[in-house]
Amino acid sequence: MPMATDFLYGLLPEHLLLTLILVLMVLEIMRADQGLAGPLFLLTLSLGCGVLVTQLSSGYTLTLIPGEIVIDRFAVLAKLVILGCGTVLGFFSITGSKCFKTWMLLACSLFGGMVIMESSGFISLFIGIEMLSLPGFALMLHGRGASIACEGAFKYLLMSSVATALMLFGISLVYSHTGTLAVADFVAAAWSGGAHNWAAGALVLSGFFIKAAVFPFHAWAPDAYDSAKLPVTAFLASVIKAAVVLALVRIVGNTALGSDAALAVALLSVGSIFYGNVAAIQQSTFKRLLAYSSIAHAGYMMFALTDTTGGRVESLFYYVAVYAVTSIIACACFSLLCRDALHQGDPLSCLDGAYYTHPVPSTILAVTVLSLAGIPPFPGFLAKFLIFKSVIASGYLVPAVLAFAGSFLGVVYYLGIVFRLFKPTPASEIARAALIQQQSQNWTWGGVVIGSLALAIFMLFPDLFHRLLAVV
Amino acid sequence: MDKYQFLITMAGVLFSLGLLGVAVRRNLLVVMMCLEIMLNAVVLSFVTSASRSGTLAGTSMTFFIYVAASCEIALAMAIVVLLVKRHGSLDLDAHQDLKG
Amino acid sequence: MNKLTLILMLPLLGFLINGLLGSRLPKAVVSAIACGLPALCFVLTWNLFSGVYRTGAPVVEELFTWVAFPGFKLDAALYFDQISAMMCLVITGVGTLIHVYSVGYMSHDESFSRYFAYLNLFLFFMLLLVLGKNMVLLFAGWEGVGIASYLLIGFWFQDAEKTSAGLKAFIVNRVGDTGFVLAAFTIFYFAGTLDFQEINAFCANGQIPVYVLNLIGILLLVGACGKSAQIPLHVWLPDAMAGPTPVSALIHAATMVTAGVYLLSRLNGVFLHAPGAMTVVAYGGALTALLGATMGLTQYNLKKVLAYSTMSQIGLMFLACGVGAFNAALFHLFTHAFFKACLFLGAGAIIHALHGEEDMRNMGALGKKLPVTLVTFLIASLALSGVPPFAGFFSKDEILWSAYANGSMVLWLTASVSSFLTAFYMFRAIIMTFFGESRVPARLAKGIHEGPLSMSAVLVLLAFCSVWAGFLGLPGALRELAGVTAPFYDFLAPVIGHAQAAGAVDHHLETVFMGISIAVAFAGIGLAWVFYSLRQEWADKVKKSSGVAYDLVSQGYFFDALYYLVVRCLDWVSESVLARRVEPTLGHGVLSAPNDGVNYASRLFSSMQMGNVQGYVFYVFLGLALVLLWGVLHV
Amino acid sequence: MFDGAAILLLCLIPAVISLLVSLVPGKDSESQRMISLAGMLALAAISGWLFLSYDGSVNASRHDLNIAWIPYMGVNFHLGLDGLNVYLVLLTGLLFPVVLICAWGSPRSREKLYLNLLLILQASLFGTFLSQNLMLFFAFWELVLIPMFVLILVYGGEKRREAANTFFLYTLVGSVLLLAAVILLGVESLRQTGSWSFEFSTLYALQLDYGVQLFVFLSVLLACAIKCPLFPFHSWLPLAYGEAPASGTALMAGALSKMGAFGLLKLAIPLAPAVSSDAAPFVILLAVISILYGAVLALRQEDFKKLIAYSSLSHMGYIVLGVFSFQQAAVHGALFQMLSHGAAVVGLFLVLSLLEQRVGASYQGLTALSTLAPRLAVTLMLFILTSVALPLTSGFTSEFLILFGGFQQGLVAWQAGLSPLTLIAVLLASTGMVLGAGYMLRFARVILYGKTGNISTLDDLNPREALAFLPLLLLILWIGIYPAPIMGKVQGAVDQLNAQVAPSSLLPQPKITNTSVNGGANANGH
Repeated sequence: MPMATDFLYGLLPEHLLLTLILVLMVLEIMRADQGLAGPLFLLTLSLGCGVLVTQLSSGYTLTLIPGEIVIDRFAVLAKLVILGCGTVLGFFSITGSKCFKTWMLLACSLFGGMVIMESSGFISLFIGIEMLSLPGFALMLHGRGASIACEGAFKYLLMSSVATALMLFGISLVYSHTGTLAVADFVAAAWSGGAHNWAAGALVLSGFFIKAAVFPFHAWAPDAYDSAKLPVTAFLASVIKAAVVLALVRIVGNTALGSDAALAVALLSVGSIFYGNVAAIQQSTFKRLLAYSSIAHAGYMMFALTDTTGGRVESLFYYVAVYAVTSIIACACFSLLCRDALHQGDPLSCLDGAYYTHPVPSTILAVTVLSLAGIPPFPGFLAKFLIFKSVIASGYLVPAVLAFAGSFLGVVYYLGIVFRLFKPTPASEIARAALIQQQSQNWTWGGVVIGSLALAIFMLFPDLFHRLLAVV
Repeated sequence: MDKYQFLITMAGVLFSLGLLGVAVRRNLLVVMMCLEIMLNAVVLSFVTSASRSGTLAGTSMTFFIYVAASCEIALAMAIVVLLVKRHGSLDLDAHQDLKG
Repeated sequence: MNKLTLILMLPLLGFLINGLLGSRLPKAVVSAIACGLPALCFVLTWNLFSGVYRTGAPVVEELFTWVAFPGFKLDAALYFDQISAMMCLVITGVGTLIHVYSVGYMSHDESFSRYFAYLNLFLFFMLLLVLGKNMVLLFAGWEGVGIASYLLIGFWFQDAEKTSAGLKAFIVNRVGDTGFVLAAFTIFYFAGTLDFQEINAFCANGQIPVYVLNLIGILLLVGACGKSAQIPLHVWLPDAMAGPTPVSALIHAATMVTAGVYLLSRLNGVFLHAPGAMTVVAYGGALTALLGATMGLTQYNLKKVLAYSTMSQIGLMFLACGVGAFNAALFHLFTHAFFKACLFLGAGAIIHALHGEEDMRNMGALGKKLPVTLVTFLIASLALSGVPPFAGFFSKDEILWSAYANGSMVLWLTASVSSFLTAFYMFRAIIMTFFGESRVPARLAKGIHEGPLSMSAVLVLLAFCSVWAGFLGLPGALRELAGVTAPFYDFLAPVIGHAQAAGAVDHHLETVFMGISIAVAFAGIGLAWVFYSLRQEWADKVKKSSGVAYDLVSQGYFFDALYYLVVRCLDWVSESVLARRVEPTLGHGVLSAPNDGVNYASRLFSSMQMGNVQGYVFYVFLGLALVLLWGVLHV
Repeated sequence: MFDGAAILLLCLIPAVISLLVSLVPGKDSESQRMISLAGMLALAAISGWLFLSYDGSVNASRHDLNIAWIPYMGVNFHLGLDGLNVYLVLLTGLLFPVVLICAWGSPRSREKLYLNLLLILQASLFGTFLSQNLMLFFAFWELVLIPMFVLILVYGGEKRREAANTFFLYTLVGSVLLLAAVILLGVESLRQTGSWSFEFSTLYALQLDYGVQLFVFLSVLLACAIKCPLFPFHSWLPLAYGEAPASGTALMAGALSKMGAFGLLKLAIPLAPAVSSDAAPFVILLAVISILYGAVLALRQEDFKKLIAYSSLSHMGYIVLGVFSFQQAAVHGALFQMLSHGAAVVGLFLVLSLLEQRVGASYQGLTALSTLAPRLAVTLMLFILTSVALPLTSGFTSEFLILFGGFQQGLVAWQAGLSPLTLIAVLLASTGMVLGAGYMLRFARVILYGKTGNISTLDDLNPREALAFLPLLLLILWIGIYPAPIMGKVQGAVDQLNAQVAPSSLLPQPKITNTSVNGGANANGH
């Protein structure tokens, strides 16, 4: 029976976030200097990360609320990933948003993400997911007035509500059989065959597919990504995506799907990869391109569901972490390269010839997009490799080859970005672009540096998560 | 068929109706209502299953669902207001600026 | 330092010195190096030769292993037996003389040192060719002389004509070389070795089926044809006259073009067991002899006349090889080297005197102005025409005789006709050049004089050689008559299986044939005298009357046109088919077409994003329906 | 670990140097060049030392670096020197300083980027050739594309965007299947040994059934045929070679193209021996088609760069022909051809680049080089003669051995009643000798000879450039004149290769040959 101290220590990161939110509220009421918010946020998150690292290193595991909240290695590690992404994102967001509310919403969302990771029952999972996504809509709207943003937010909200409904209905179907809301029982039942269970599994999965933007459940993503500000887009692409996928992992774990279910998922993934990558080729704005590429990446991640060799969790962990960090860095570098375009829909054209004025961020951006494209030896490639080795080992050679073909198509538009970076530009253009450094960028730089370090670690130790999850 | 199955089926029908409504109705508010219908269908099936299996989990789930739903609607209404401010219309077809 | 290696290395040294820093050295030093080293070679060769002459044992020098892997080992080894000895003597001897001559001839040329560098390079490769112990080494020399001749033909590279002539020579030779290489491959497959001695020995023990030997023989013949300008690969030789005249003397008369004969006699072991190939060689040679002679008839360019005569003479040598009289072939090679070199150098002297004029229609009556040239040229021509007691007579007569004795009447007839024609066009040339009234244009007329001493001396020496050389190999009949031996044949006997037929020792018959050939020679000379000195109008009459035949001959039987056609075809394929059709199609097929397809699909896909959120929900609806349907179907 | 020190240096030096170069202030391009040149010379020295000190009798060396990367997947950072890559390491080490020196005089903005790209390229090439782990090999294989892509994109001609795009995407297509094959092999090792492994040593030992072999072979063949390139997969070549900057073209033709041939030797044959031996005649046919196709196309090329590009297509065909003859001589020849063609084609392209530096784009119309710049002309002529395969140059040694071996193999196959395809192919290939002489000497005639055209003055080869060409020429002559000791270095690898190929293809030599080979050996004794 867990003690109060366990509730204190086990959920310490959550408590920290909660206090952060309260403090921010108080500060706002006191009309304190808005500048405080960001650093405070970063401080808290880094503290939370520290706590999680200690828990991880000490191998701390505990069942807090039987059937609902359990703190196992997965939970700790996943929370670390979420908080880590949050930190990097925080660095990136500071220059953009000088307002307490933003940080509160961000903190709430992260809180929800963490709750998901430690939930072993559907009640907490459901609460977590809602807490994760609702602040998201608010973030998209915040400070934009009656702009295009509210259309994107509305579409996103509608779709994700539908997703929630589908998910809940699926859960209720299983619940009507088993009479329990424990995740483990759901998995045991849902893959056990029978039309009823199939329907339940399908409903839950499609709920997740909507939230993770898998073709054909993807349609909200481009509009939502496009209409939000760049930091928010980064938030959607990194934290939300990571949390949703990890939630799915939390549910299905390493248990193998039935072969027909797996095949269906494989087909959806291939479709997603092709759709995302092909559609992205036409895009002219960075955020839309990111959206379509995120659709494709959702496809790669879902491919892991076909895995029958039990390597799913670690490979997805690696993929999610790499993808989230990479896309944050990509957005940050983009904002560094064309800040003036921040409010004009971020056309890709503002990257033209950027290398010649800002070589370092351009190089980093080039590396990140090549990593997203899955060019060796960058972590993006290793992530794909870790997923597809188990896909092929599970006997899905043909879908894998199709997926590779699709990812080849993806290279086309990622390469387009590199093209723009090196595009020869007239001297006057370059001079104009060189002036764009009025506002200080140090925080963003910090985010880029930390993120790049993380990527370097991922690249040097691709078996990181394997090790961390393996330790008992 | 016993009442439980009937109620579950009923929930299914309600749910499908709600989804259909979300897909076809033009008016923003009506779409929101259809969304609520879907969630209510879910709640119905939860309560039914709970009373059949005699467990509390389903029942407690409904409360959380209502909380979440209300938050959602609160947000949604705010957005609807903004949308109306933007294009002065409740018709969904008016809000198609994002595409491609 | 081993002597053979030294012989090989000295010219290379000369090439390196003159090639690398010749431009900085004074001409005297350059010419000293260029002539001195070959001379030294000649001395060394003579020294070795005397050794071989006494003992009869070949000299072998292993340099190093060229290539080795399990089951295969190829040494870079030099081999100096009787044949190589003879060849080396000719190469270094005549080579040295021609170097000396060149000093005078090229004295006014600005790239003096480059010329001698190339010449020494040629000597190096030529010696490698005749000293190589195996086919690969020979091939190295074989290709090397090819490139040297390429460089020397195109020596005056500002002139597009000359460079293209060099190009032509190399390409045509390459065709032959391919044949040679394939022959070598086939030989190795069956004999498992590329060493000449082993090959000859191996073919003797008859483990190889005859048809294979014939095939090998033919392939070798192709190689020899390329190098020795035999039909149908002869087309490069006339053009090769574009090079400086001493080059024509050395490469395209005395040494390189005879490499084919060397090859055949070197591998006589193969040919003696390949009757089919032998016949082809014999008739091919006869044909070349005849056609070459006829083509010589109509030329007005002095050097080209000589070129065609070289062709036909080598044809005779091939004929001899074909009938198994390798030693006769080599003997003719030996004598031919002297008088043909003498002729070319004489021609060189004339051209030198006329500041580069080569057309005989612009000559005439030069005899008085160039007495030495006249005399030496006359001697050499007599030798070539086969007039006793000059060298050419003995060697050629031997060939004619064995053509009849071990060959057939046809061969003998062809050979005789060709030697008749030879006599005719040689004296046509002499008369047009040295006698009659002068047709020299005024701009060239003044100051026509003999070249410097270095040139005249060489002419005299060569003329002298072309007188006495013949006595080294008197025909059997005369030997018996005079009771002397033929040192040349005796020297070569151990290495050449002379397939002398039984009836071949009929000396009376041989004497008769000898008489006939002498008569033929004089007839040719006489006819030339009539046509070009006494009754010149007859010549024109004949020319007019023989319309088509004349064109055929003067156009070299349209071989050039044929090859030109082939080349044009290749170019057409390259340009109009591959470059204009295939490449763009391939390029479009794999590059543009997919690109367009992807772009189209991309537009299509992003248009699916129609902007209406209910459409999005509808997608979800569809997707869900599909998934559930899938479930219904599979579960 | 210490044994790997030299190899570790090969990877570290480029990284360190590029770091240093990046630290030097941007304007000071001279010292940036000096630094990177020093680094490249050091690399050249190391690779030369590795080459000379390598003992070929056993197909492995003490130079072996093995660091775990993804241990549980059997993916290691494993680099090692062996008979297959010892030539190519030398080539890679040799070419870069030469290229850099020849690019010295060329006016260039953004020197830093240029030097960094060269260094990255060299490092990744070393990695590709040295890697003893399939995943690592694949990673480097792809990594090579990136610096070359940027090199073309930034420094190329006016159609550089198209060229870079084509080069990158086209060569990447090959990898789509290759990656699948790589993973499939890992899966096979999991299935057979119970643990993931991508170590070549492990994969070579696997017993792959025919279907898997077929998949692996086809995917590797596709990837390599594009890299080499072979006939119909060469469409990217004229564009890329034509548009890339001179140094880029030289490296593409000299080093990158060898990756294709190397891939065939390293992956296709050892991993799919049965299929390789069955498919050999058809691959050889492809090779011969590219030999003739490239040669005939080169006959009428006015653009010098494209001419050499097509000639390179033709020469790469010889390499593949040799590799798939499975005959000692031919494989030796193919390995030599890698070096020989590498040196020769780089020389040709660099001479062209020097001309371009001197007279700009109008060098295409240049004539009478022998009059204008004799030393330059002589250098060019030597490289031309090498690619004409003149005896005493490396070109002859390699092409002779290739045709020799191919012919023997073809005859054996034909006599054994198998398909005469190989024999016919080799006979066709031998006509390449004539065509090769044709286009190369035509090229020589156009550029070297004739009367001086509109360009009347040209500065001749300066000592620095002459020094740069020297090692290439020395290599060419060494292989041409005294190849035996060099062959010794790869003997082990060649034996292993022949052992790996299924016995069906290693037909017994006819008895005659064996006996008389011994005879030959004895005869060499006296």
